Amino acid sequence: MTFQGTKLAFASALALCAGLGVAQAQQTDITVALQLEPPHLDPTSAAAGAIDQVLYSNVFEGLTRFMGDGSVVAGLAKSWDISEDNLTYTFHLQDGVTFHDGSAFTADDVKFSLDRARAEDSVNAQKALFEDIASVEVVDPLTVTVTLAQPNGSFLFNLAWGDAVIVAEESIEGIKNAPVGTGAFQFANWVQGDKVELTRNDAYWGDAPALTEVTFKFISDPTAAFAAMMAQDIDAFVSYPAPENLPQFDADPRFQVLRGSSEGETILSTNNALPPLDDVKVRKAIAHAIDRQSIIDGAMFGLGTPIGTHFAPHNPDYVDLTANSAYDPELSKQLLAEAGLPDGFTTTLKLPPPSYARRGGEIVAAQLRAVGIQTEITNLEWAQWLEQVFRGNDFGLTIISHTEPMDIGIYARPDYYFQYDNPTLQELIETLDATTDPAKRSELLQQAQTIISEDYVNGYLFQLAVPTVADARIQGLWENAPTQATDLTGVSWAE
Amino acid sequence: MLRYSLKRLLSLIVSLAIASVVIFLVIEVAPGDPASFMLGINAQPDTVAALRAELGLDVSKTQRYLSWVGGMLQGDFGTSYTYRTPVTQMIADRVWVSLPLALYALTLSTLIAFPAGIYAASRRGKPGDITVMGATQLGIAVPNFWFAMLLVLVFAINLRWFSAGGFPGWDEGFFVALKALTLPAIALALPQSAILARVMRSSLLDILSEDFMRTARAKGLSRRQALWRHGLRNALVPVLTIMGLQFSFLLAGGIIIEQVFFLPGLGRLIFQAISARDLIVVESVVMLLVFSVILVNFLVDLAYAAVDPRLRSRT
Amino acid sequence: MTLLSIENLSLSIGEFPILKGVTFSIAPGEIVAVTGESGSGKSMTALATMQLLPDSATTSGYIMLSGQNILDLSEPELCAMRGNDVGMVFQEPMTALNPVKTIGAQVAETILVHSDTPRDQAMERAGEMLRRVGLPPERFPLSRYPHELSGGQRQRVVIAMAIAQRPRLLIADEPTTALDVTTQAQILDLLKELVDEFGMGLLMITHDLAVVSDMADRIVVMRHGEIVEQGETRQLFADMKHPYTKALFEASGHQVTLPDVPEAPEPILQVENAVREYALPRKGLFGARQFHRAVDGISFTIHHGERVGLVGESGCGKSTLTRALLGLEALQGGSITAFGKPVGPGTDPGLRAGLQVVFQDPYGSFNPRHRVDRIITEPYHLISNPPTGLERQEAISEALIAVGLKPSDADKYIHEFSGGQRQRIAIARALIIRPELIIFDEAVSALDVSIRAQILDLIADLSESHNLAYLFISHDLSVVRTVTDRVLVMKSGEIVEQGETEEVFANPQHTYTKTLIEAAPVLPDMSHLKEAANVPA
Amino acid sequence: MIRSRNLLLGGLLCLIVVAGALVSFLWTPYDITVLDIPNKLQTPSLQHPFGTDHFGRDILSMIMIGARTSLAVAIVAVGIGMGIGVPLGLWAASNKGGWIDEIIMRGNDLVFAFPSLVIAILITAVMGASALNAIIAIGIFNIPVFARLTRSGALSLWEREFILAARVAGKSKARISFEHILPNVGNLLIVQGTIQFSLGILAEAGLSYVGLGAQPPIPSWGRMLADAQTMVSFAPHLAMVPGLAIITAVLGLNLMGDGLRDLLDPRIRVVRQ
Repeated sequence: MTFQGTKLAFASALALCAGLGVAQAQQTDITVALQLEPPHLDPTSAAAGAIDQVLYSNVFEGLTRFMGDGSVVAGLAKSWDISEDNLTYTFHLQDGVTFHDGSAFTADDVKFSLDRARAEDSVNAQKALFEDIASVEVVDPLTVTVTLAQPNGSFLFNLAWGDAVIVAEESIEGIKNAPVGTGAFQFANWVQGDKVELTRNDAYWGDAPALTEVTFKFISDPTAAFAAMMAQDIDAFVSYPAPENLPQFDADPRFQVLRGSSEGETILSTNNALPPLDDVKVRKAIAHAIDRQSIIDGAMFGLGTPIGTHFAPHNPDYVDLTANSAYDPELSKQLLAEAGLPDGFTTTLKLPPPSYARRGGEIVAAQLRAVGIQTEITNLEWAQWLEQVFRGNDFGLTIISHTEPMDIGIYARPDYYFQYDNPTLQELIETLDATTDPAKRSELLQQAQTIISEDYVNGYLFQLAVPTVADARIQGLWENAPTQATDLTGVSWAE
Repeated sequence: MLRYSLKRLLSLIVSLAIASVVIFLVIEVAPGDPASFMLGINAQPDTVAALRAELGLDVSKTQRYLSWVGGMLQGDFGTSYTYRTPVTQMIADRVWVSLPLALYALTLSTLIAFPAGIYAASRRGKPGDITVMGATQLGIAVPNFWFAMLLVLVFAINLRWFSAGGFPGWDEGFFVALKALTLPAIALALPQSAILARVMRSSLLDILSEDFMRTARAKGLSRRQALWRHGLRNALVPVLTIMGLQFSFLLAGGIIIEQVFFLPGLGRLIFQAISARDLIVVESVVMLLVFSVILVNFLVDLAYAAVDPRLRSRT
Repeated sequence: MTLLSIENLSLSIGEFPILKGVTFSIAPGEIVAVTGESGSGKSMTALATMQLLPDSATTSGYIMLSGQNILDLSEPELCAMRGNDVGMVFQEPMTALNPVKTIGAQVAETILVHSDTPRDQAMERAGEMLRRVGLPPERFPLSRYPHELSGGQRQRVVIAMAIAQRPRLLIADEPTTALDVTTQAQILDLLKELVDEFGMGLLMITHDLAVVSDMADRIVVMRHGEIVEQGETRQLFADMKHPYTKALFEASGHQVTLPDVPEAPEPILQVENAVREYALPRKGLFGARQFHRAVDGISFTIHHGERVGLVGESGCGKSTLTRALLGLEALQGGSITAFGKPVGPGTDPGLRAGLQVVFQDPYGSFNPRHRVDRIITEPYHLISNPPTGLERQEAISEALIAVGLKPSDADKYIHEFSGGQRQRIAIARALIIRPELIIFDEAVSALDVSIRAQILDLIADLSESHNLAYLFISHDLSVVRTVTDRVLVMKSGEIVEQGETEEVFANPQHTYTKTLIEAAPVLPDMSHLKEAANVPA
Repeated sequence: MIRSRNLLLGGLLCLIVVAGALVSFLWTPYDITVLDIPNKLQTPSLQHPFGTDHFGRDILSMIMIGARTSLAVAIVAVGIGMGIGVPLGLWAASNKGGWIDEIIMRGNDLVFAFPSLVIAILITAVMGASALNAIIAIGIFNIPVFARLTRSGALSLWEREFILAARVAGKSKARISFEHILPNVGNLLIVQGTIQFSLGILAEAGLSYVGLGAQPPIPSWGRMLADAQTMVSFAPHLAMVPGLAIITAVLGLNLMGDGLRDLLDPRIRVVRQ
């Protein structure tokens, strides 16, 4: 046994003793670390996933909600009726729900929240979710009807998003710093730059959570994350930032590592309007030049599932199309030659901050270089990336993980930053949006996946994994991340 | 003295005014829009426009500059675009980490540097001097973030004497908070103390060759007495200058160290604010840092006067 | 009974021998002057007596103080001796005091180091000592800082520090060299009084024979670390045995022979009512700006071939006047006309070609990175068509030969020359464009007496061979007296007296001139001395 | 003795770094543009004396090419500082007390008052992260250093009589500044130059460490450290090697600066005479 091993074993023994000490009084507090701090605490007016990471389901709830497996279930709406024409939804609300400030939750709050989100001057980052709503009517305090302008097969799914949570008009003013929701935990304190503290909401309408006190700590630096975890300053780290450290946690009995899947399709986004990338042969050449497995190994230390299209592999409708873009540099060179570029070409590769992009970018660049495609790498901050790549379309290639669930619809938007304009697909997505029959939807989704895969719109790399490192005694944490959330309502310490 | 102070004060104000313009211009040309950043990739243009209006970003730059400066004059730095809290309060919170850290590091560095510098100067050219000087050369050459990494590796991960970072807040008790600042302070202090020790030594050596040191010895003071009674105070002026510079550096330069130890200080605030294009926070924090540098220089000048009577009578 | 007896003292620093077998002694109440030129080892002798030598110094021989060999003492014993048994006064009063401590504290420190006197009593005694040296606490509170005092006053503080413990021996290392003549006279008087009063022995180090001639009981003459001659002052002056002593004496009072002034000369430099002011920092915030008139309505004329002296003490405005004459600074009033054209910063520098300057510092006057040929041809910049090629070479050689150097020196760097040679190069630089007027700004003040004598001879020779006029600016009256025809006496920016040199010196009219002449130390008249010495013999 | 020892040791360390950088133009043990992911994170061995990084690249080769980046950034940044700062300092000194002097010195103070790292971050925020922008950011902060140093050195020279002599010879202030002042502050500048050079290397490392310096695939010591950061607990050599490389270069330059100062400082030379 090595010295290091001895020391660790000794430390775990200590930890064990400590654990015995508190065993009498069941531990009910938890410190969860997250990589990013929310900019403010209003999930309905910013895109920052960090806000949902802290508040979704813990503090704020919507009419419907996601579960850990990705399914959508009832939330504040206990049940609902959908009209024949799929245009009118009547929601029956949970009775006896109060906001943390003591005010009652009623249909008025639902109307206020939805109207606010879709209003002219709304600053809701996902305003498109509410696009189809024609009107929201309060029937009685516990009933509300929502009328759609056109059928929307994913309306209930849309309402489960963090951007669609119910807020109260009385407390909207201070929501950014003192959020008031209906959830199982209520906001207690926020030390900016450090942590957010929540306490149990004893008046919670649903099942009381096991935890009484929750602290979210924000640790952006991976080294610090590792050190804090190892020193057990924190009990869990959701979406642990450095996959390279996971084997060390695996080997340490004090910890458990959950390797969940996220909704994040990590893709080599390609500017389909920029020559020579507008040539499908060139894009196909790029696709074949890339060795997904070595990207997953090199950038993510093995963590991640290869994908061949823009769809989450854990979704039942997923089609495995990785074979379309199998690693084949010779074919790649041949395709380039066919496209009239036997000597390759030069393009830009603009990388946002996450390590999957920065590291993956270096590997992609090396792999593309091997077939003659030169890339100029530029590392960008998010704000610059949004400005240059996303809004400015000033890029050749970029690497980004699209974390929004079920977002294949973006391929039907010709103005979307990868500028893919295919009327066939656009029509297909339109049909899909209006379809509510699950079987039909599944078929359409599979068709869409195949179309974009065979058009090589982007280079499809891997589904982003969400590793969660936690104290071995913690149970009930979400393994997967169907949405960005750290739902602690079902979390508890084992005996 | 009064005139001197007033003149310094005037140049301080002019500097600040120019600095505010420079800061505003530099930051405003930075590409990237705070509203788009906040709303992410699915946001629609009208939503972004609505947010811009809400944030007050839709008025002219001159107007924004004037309201920023006007607010600052009344102690109001405005409201953060992303955090939506008063910048004044955000800064106040962060200052309580950065300022103690800077002071802690400066104290450590002084505690190391003064004895080392004095020791080396009093043993000029002897093995003790050479050893100390060699050590300071090494100290200067070590990048503080690398040193910080090693400290974390050894003291937090392996030995677990300190937590790897974070800041529990002063509410948790003075020593708890101080302990959390210890590794960062050491990482910051090491290169600073090496520089300070060298300045101390060379300043002392300069003084030691002054005529009045010989006078002191002729009075019957021993080397040591002459050094302590006559040398130190005179050697202090260049040392004070460096300490002033170092303090400013520590206040702002802790950025990387604050990153490594995830301390919620000014440095991290500015990093976050820049990446979120929270322009008003960036502008205000940079302004504050510039102000602190200018203020520290002003105070150092006053401290000179306390040390050196020749400057006191300068009108 | 001797107080201090130095026997066969040898000293070297590193490998360089500094002192070789120095032997002399001092009795209580006796004043012994050690004199010699730079490098003679006189200051090292003083420092050796204090044992304040560089670490690399090694000594042999004996320094017996009241029968105890100082060289055998341990460092703590030496500390107990310094300041208590032996006090020391240094050359530079401006830097010899700690700028950040009050004068009272610095004087009291001597007392505190050597006795258990309570602080307040020590301060009281410090006050007494300062009163004794002429700084009564009523006018000069103990809380003053050194920078608030003049040079002479600071030197008094240094003396008070040195004598606070009433040491048996006082060492004064060039105590008046940095001071003006009038101040020098006062300090010398003070030292003499103190020796009488306390019965101390005084070891006085000086390069100026005149200073010690009427003060020292005995004189020790040193050269290259060795004593060449020593003896009772009158005896020594009356009967100098060693040629070096004789040379030194001669050089100290060196007289040059000036050619006659040409008759009916035309003026080449005219200064009329020149005024030069400097703004002082404002006193109050809104107070009117105060001005210091460094040059206050000065008028004089220099004619072709005329040798004019300008004397005055430091701060009288000499340097400011020089800069104005050279056209480097503008006047606030009056005019300067050279060769019929106005002089000022805005005027064509070519007009200045006829007017050159030689500065004081032989070490600071040259760019150390340039060769001699480049240095001395710099004034060619003033003229539109300077000689080139061979012609230029010849001009350089000519100038170098004229000042007594070799043409081959043109290729050397300045650090290869001694101080005297450098001053010759400075003159060569002034001469190269054949000016009619040269300003010598304290041009011999930094030189040893023997070198000074040579340069003065050179100046006299050049004035004849090149038909030069010059303005000789100096604080040293004896030098001005010998190299000038006419003299201007300057005080506080004004010319208080001017006239034929001999006339002014022999029969000064202004009280300031009288004070200056009285204060200036003079060498004893050789013939008188010989008589006096021979009488008892 | 001590002097030559500093210079010798410093020179030797610098030589190692410079040699590494120069050799890398012709030859490196491995091609670092080729990733060898199956062989990642190898500990030092005969094949890879410093091991391999997280992409399986040879660390020795990375360090050699990284030296190029460090040296290039630092040299150019110091060049900018000298090229602008020295003339400014000369100009200010030749107008001592005048409004030009005042403006230049206040401008210097102002630049000094800005926290350098923050400005570097801002510059890269405005213009994007790249080696060039790192150079500009570091260079800007070298300007006041050289301006001040030049001015203070020049001011004392302006008091010297040989400058007076040159003025009497009718030379303009600008001409005197370049003919007489500049060569005589040269020693000061050389010494300060080596110090700033070493600070430039540290600054480049710091900027690259936070991702604002040289961009991949150009290797940089600072970025190697940043990349190594999360792996330091199981592959410490990844952090040790670039860290030691930085220390070697900075230490070498500082020692050389010290040695040069002792060698060139006129005060010491006077003492030796």
